[in-house]
Amino acid sequence: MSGVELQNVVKRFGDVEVIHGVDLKVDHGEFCVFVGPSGCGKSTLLRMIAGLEETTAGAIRIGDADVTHAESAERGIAMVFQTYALYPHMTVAENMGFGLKMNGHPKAEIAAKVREAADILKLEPLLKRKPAALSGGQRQRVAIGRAITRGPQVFLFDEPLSNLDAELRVEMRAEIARLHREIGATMIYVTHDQVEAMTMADKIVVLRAGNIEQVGAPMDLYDDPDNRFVAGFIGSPSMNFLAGTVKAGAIEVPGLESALNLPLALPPEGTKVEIGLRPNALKIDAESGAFKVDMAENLGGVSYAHLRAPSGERVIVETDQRLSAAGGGTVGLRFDPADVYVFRADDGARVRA
Amino acid sequence: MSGVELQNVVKRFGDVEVIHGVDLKVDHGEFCVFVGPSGCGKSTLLRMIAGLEETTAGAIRIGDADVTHAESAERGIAMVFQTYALYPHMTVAENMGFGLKMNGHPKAEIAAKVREAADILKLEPLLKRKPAALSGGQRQRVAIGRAITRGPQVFLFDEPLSNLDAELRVEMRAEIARLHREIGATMIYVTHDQVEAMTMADKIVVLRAGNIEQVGAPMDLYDDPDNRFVAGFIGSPSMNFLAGTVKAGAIEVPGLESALNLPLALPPEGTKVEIGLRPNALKIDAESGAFKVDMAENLGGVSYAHLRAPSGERVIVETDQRLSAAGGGTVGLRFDPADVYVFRADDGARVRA
Amino acid sequence: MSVSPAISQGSAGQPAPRKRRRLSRKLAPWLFLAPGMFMFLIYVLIPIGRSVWISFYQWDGLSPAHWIGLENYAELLDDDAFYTSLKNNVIWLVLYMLAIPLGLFIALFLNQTVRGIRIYKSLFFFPFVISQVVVGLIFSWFYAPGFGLFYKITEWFGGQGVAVLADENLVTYGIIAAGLWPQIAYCMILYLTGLNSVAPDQIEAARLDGAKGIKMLWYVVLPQLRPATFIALVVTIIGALRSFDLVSIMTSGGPYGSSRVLSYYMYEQALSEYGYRMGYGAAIAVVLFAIMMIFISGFIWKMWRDERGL
Amino acid sequence: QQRTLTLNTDASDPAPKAAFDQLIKGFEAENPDVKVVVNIFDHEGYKTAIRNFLTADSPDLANWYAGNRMAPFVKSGQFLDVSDVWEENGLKDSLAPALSSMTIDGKQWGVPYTYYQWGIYYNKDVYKKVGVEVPKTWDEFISNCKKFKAAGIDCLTTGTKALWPAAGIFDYLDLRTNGYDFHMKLTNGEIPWTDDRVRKVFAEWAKVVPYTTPNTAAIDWQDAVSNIVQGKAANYVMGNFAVATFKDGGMTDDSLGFMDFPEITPGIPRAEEAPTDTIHIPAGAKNVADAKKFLAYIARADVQTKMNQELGQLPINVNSTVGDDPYLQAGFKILSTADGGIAQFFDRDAPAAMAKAGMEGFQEFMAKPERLDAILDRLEKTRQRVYKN
Amino acid sequence: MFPRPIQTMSPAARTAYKVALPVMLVLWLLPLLGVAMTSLRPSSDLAQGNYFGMPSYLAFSNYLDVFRNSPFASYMLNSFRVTIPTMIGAVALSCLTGYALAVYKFKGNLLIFFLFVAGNFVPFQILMVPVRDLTVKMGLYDTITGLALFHVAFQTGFCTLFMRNFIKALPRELIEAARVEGVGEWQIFWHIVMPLVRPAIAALSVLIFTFIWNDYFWAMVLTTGADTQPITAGLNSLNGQWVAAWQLVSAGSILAALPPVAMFFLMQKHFIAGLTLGAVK
Ligand SMILES: Nc1ncnc2c1ncn2[C@@H]1O[C@H](COP(=O)(O)OP(=O)(O)OP(=O)(O)O)[C@@H](O)[C@H]1O
Ligand SMILES: Nc1ncnc2c1ncn2[C@@H]1O[C@H](COP(=O)(O)OP(=O)(O)OP(=O)(O)O)[C@@H](O)[C@H]1O
Ligand SMILES: [Mg+2]
Ligand SMILES: [Mg+2]
Repeated sequence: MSGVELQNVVKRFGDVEVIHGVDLKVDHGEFCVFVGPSGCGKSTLLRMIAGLEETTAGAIRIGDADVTHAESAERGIAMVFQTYALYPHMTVAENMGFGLKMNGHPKAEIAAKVREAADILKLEPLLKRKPAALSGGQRQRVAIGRAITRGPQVFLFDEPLSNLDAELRVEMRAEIARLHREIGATMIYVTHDQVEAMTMADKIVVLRAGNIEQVGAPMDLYDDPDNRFVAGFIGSPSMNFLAGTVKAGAIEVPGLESALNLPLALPPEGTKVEIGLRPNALKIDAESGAFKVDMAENLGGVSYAHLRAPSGERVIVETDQRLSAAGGGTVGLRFDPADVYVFRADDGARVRA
Repeated sequence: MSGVELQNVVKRFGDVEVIHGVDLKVDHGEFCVFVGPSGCGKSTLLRMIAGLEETTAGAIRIGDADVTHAESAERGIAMVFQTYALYPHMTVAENMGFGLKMNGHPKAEIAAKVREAADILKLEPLLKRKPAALSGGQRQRVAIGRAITRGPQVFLFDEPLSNLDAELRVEMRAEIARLHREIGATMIYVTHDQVEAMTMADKIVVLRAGNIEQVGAPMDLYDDPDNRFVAGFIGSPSMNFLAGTVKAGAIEVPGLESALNLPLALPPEGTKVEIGLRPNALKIDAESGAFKVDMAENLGGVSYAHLRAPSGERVIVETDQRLSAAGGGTVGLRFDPADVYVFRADDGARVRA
Repeated sequence: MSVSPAISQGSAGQPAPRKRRRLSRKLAPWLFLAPGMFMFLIYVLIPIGRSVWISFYQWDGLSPAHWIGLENYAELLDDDAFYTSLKNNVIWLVLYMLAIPLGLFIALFLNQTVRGIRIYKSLFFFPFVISQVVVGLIFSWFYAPGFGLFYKITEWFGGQGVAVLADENLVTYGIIAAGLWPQIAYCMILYLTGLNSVAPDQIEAARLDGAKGIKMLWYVVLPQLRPATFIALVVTIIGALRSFDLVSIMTSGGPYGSSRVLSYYMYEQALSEYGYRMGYGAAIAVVLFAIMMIFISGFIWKMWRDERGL
Repeated sequence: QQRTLTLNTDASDPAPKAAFDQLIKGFEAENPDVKVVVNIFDHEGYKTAIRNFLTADSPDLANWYAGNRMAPFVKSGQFLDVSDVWEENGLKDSLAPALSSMTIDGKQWGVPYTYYQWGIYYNKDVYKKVGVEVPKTWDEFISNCKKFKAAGIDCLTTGTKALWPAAGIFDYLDLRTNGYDFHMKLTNGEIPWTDDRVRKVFAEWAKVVPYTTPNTAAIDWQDAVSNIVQGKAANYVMGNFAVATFKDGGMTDDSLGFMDFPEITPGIPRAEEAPTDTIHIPAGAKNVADAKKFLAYIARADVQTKMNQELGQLPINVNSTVGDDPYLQAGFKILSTADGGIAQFFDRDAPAAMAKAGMEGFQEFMAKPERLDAILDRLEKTRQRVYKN
Repeated sequence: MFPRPIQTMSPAARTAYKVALPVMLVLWLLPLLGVAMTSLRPSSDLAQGNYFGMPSYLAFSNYLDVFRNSPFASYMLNSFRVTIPTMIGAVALSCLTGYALAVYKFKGNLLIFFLFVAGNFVPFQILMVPVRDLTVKMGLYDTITGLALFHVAFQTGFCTLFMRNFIKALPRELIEAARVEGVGEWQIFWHIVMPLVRPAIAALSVLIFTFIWNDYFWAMVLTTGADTQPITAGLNSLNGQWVAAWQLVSAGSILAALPPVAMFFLMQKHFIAGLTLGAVK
């Protein structure tokens, strides 16, 4: 009913094309997260949906309407900015009611809607304050409140939590998730943060240089990435990659004792590949091996061993044992072959069964 | 030989006392990290050691000398700032040699020292550049280089890595650790970052509102915190706390099936206490229990269940199973009684055996 | 890699042979301040006090001064010319404020990114750089009875040309118009830079909220331009109260004293050809100073608040 | 041995400068042991500068103006009494026309060396075109005005932006209406401005206001000159110095006429207006002896003759001769036959504050004659304040 | 960006804007254009009442005449002789005071700062009589030095406000880092702060240049003759001499306006930075 659909959407700034024809369907009520490295076009895409950037080509539909060239105010959307973008000279209540006031709603109605939104976000005690007198978390909450008041079909968030400190971020994350559950509107959310993406999304869209790399549920992306980029991008600490070569139907990786014999549709003999192993899929074999221990970090509950492969590649192993911090010596690695991902070295495509 | 000793050090800004008589001994060659919540006085304490803030009362000794009222320049220290504080109009080499030059050292000597420091930090290729032409990590490295050139007895760092992005932070962390190992000078390091504190420190000093809460090696603080504050501050995610009461030589906690019978010197009957349990010490007992599941976060390798105790307290459980994100239903908790920490509810002091 | 003992052991504890005695951090600020403070004291602060002092004397600059207490002020109260000047100062103060909205208007007009806009902005700013003497001459020419452009235009419209500078009812407005010209340019540049730093995210948020045009200006942009407006207000008030140059150049206070302002009247009384009533002039200056003090105090108060806020 | 004599002067314009050069050369030739050092000041700036150098760094001689203009300096003791110079050289006779304006408290305070006449300069061609005669009386003048008006010509023009040109008109109207003594008393503050005789003066003035160029308050006197030059106006009450400006504008002796201000009240001894320039010895002079010698020198008939030829003005010394310039000749004639007396000028006869207020009043009257009562009340108030002490 | 970029509007609006720009500009600068035109008009045109029509020819000689028959060159030279030393002096002094007020914490810091600020807003008139007196007593009346000294002192107030705020905006750590390194206070000022405030110095110099160049009041109060008066006061007295010679007045006005205008165009960036930073005259 009020999903968002992008059809071959293109954005050019002058001569530079930064979005290269994106197709995407976000269903009504879905929580969709855009992730990707800096500069990949997340914000641009979001701002095109918001109508803050002209769409160069393609079409954008919200609900049943083609809004490609509609004014922002007429798209039935609300946006929450990274910088909050609160009007510093208005009180919280005025901030939240501003959109309605501009659209000529009667005072009583505005007051009622503001009260309602304040109620949802527990902002009542702050309604009379100016933004300057609020903490970062409170400001972000007001920014969300402002979005709610307008009762949009679609909420857009551009890295809304990245200006908050770690603790607050966790709290606000939960708040937004709750909000989504309560009002059930479609939400599109841009973030840099692994954890936000993994925990909040119904659907993650991984962008890279203006193209979509993969779309899917968080655990699908984690468990079954389409390519090396997605595999490396999702999961923290990142997946470890080791270069190898297809030889005699198996994969030979320098440093590993034996060639890997995996039930996959391997590319032809001699093809360069990379194998991927998540840090928590690895175990240290203290007896012997080719991996130099650079150092170890004990964080209390978990420890990370920083190893270096004979080829110079770094490998991180997660363990719940305490390690000696200084490092030194060499070790081997153990893992379940089922945890190994294989990618072609040339285009990074996943080698599947 | 060149340790740092604070004796009942007090700092007042006007009428406001922000450091309330701190005693601390940092041994020669030790790596000491100050942590604590924002505004607790970490920077102030460091700046007092540096001589950038007057010491209101008490004494500061560096090596054998009382430097309480000495000029910064005469304390044999070097300081690395969060903002790098490089002189933007000088080249890297000039930045590094400036202090020596101003103190009238001969040119040849300066050049030699700069080269030496550049060598340690691999800065040779950058010596001719201006700071504006450097990346964040390089700038921080130059700032450290500038400190090294003067060959101080004590290095002071004030959140040196907090302006770097996550990846660089990891790299520079390793760099500073290596530096410490190589030149073996005393280092005092202020940070917000759990991981930095845990991985770099020989000794962590936990500050709170101008007082020292606890001093010790990282794992000692993690395993054996003196009070509720330190327990909650060290470790991520934070320790869970549940309110309880001493009853009949055991601790009764609402929501736990049975009272906890721990081999501790429990306070008198009826005393309010809090028990602490780290998220990774908890297991979910799906059969039955009093804890409502608010939601769950799956990060791929690890998952967190957010529970709510009958008393309304939040509890986080770390697990490597995938959970259903939506939450709902109630569960019980299982844990090894040896993993339970007990604190007095009134002053937060640890109840030990 | 190992590090030479030279570095690890260090010598910073006893840094290089000190050649000069280090300037102490306590004394340093006073040494840095000394020359500037001295000049400022001699030429600004002490003279202010002396002026107040002189205002209690009758003094022609030649004969010995002669104490008359508050008589100068008493005379002021009964001096038509003083009231004319005061009234004109108020008119200046009020009408000069027009520079602010007009400056804003031009700034909004010019705040675009089309080709050559930088040149346009500079040219619009031109009048501010020009000396008030030149501005005064230009406008005298503009108003000149008989052939002035303005005179011609009014003649063309109304049959009878208007000699602005000869008409006691128009002359002050005529001078203010001349003064507004550079002042508008000044306010314009302040607003142009102000507009540059208007937070784009707030504009975008407001756009999403459906604010457009005048509403956007009133509710979102103007509040953000408050610092620029404040500065514009300060410089405009000061400009209005200091309005000496134009009066002196364009009319010398005439016709028959109807375009005098306090600052000019003071000069006239104290130093002009028919003046040399130093005490009386000083008394006028003190009144002007008192009026200005209201605004200065306001400004300082705001600065003080900002400094505390830091 | 060589003595020096310092002279501060405002002779910055070319003609006065040349005059002073020649004067000093002459003096040095006669007194080879004296070296005259001249400091030349800007004409306008001099009015301010004199106050400074008199108190701070006094020269031996300084030039200034006669009448009330020198009163502040005399009263504050800045000028030396030079009555002895007058006595010894018989100047009371030879400089008789300026005696009264050089005398304060019965003593003489300096020596005059030049003056120039005021009067009415007119455009002969315009008179010819309209077909009127040069008037002898004020009534004739006014009736001429009507004819000028009919021809679209301003009868009287002036430019009062600098205020003083209006005072010239007032002075003459008063001198012709009430006579010299009355005028002097008025400028001395002895007669209230609300006096009926003063009102009479303004009544005469009111007659010519409708025929006067409008907006004079915004016009410089030089701009008004071009009205005469271009034939837009007929008459101009001015000082002789304006002749150069008229001629710059293209007028010649054939087109530029000069007449004495017409008679108003018959039978009153005729008085004229002739501002006088003077030289004084400051109280702080170091070489008073030579300074007095210099005064005696400049008072001499031959010296004044030569000097005024350079200046293009009239010598004071009755034994001097005047150049053959027709306007100077005319001026010399009317001044030497002025039996009523010679006034300096309103702003030299009246004290500064009164002069300023008066001239503003005149300017206002020309624009708004109906405000006469208010103007006179104001002037009276000023008079009471200014002459109080 | 507000108002909405014209590029996003209809082609008609865009064209209208492109036309409106030059029209507005001409209207805005009409008095100036008139004067510029007059300055090139031969005097014969003016004599014949041709004030606004096409000049019969472009009389560049007016500009020569300005120099030829008046001490115009001397006035211009005086302006430079006052302006440049004042610029240097005021900026130098305010670097020192601004540094002291920005960097050191000491009792009375704010008070002194506010004194400078307040002094800067004071109406000149209240200083006039005593300053004139003082200058006379020092024997500097009617000298370039006397005028320049006063300007230096008075502008120090404004410059201090400006410099102090600029230096205050420098990262404190730079100074602290130097202190830790054992760099002396003067050395910090000279080697660290001065190089970093160069943009401010440039901006300030341009501002002071225009302020002083355009000063009229003090030139009137403290100088009298063509030997010492700057162009503003000179122009006024020439205006007295040149009445009815509007072509000369115009040419003189244009010439007098030229140096600050040239300064403005050359140093535009600094100028605007200066105005917004210092913001006050
Ligand atoms: N107004 C603009 N003009 C020109 N190029 C732009 C503009 N805005 C963005 N770009 C370019 O478009 C690309 C995508 O930018 P965008 O801001 O969408 O990235 P992002 O994914 O949001 O990055 P980040 O995570 O850093 O916010 C970048 O290369 C950027 O340089
Ligand atoms: N110059 C000062 N004047 C007054 N109070 C100050 C000053 N500097 C610091 N404080 C106060 O002293 C306390 C300690 O500040 P400090 O900067 O040492 O905290 P911190 O632990 O470094 O915090 P953060 O982690 O945010 O850097 C704070 O309450 C702060 O407000
Ligand atoms: Mg972005
Ligand atoms: Mg800190």
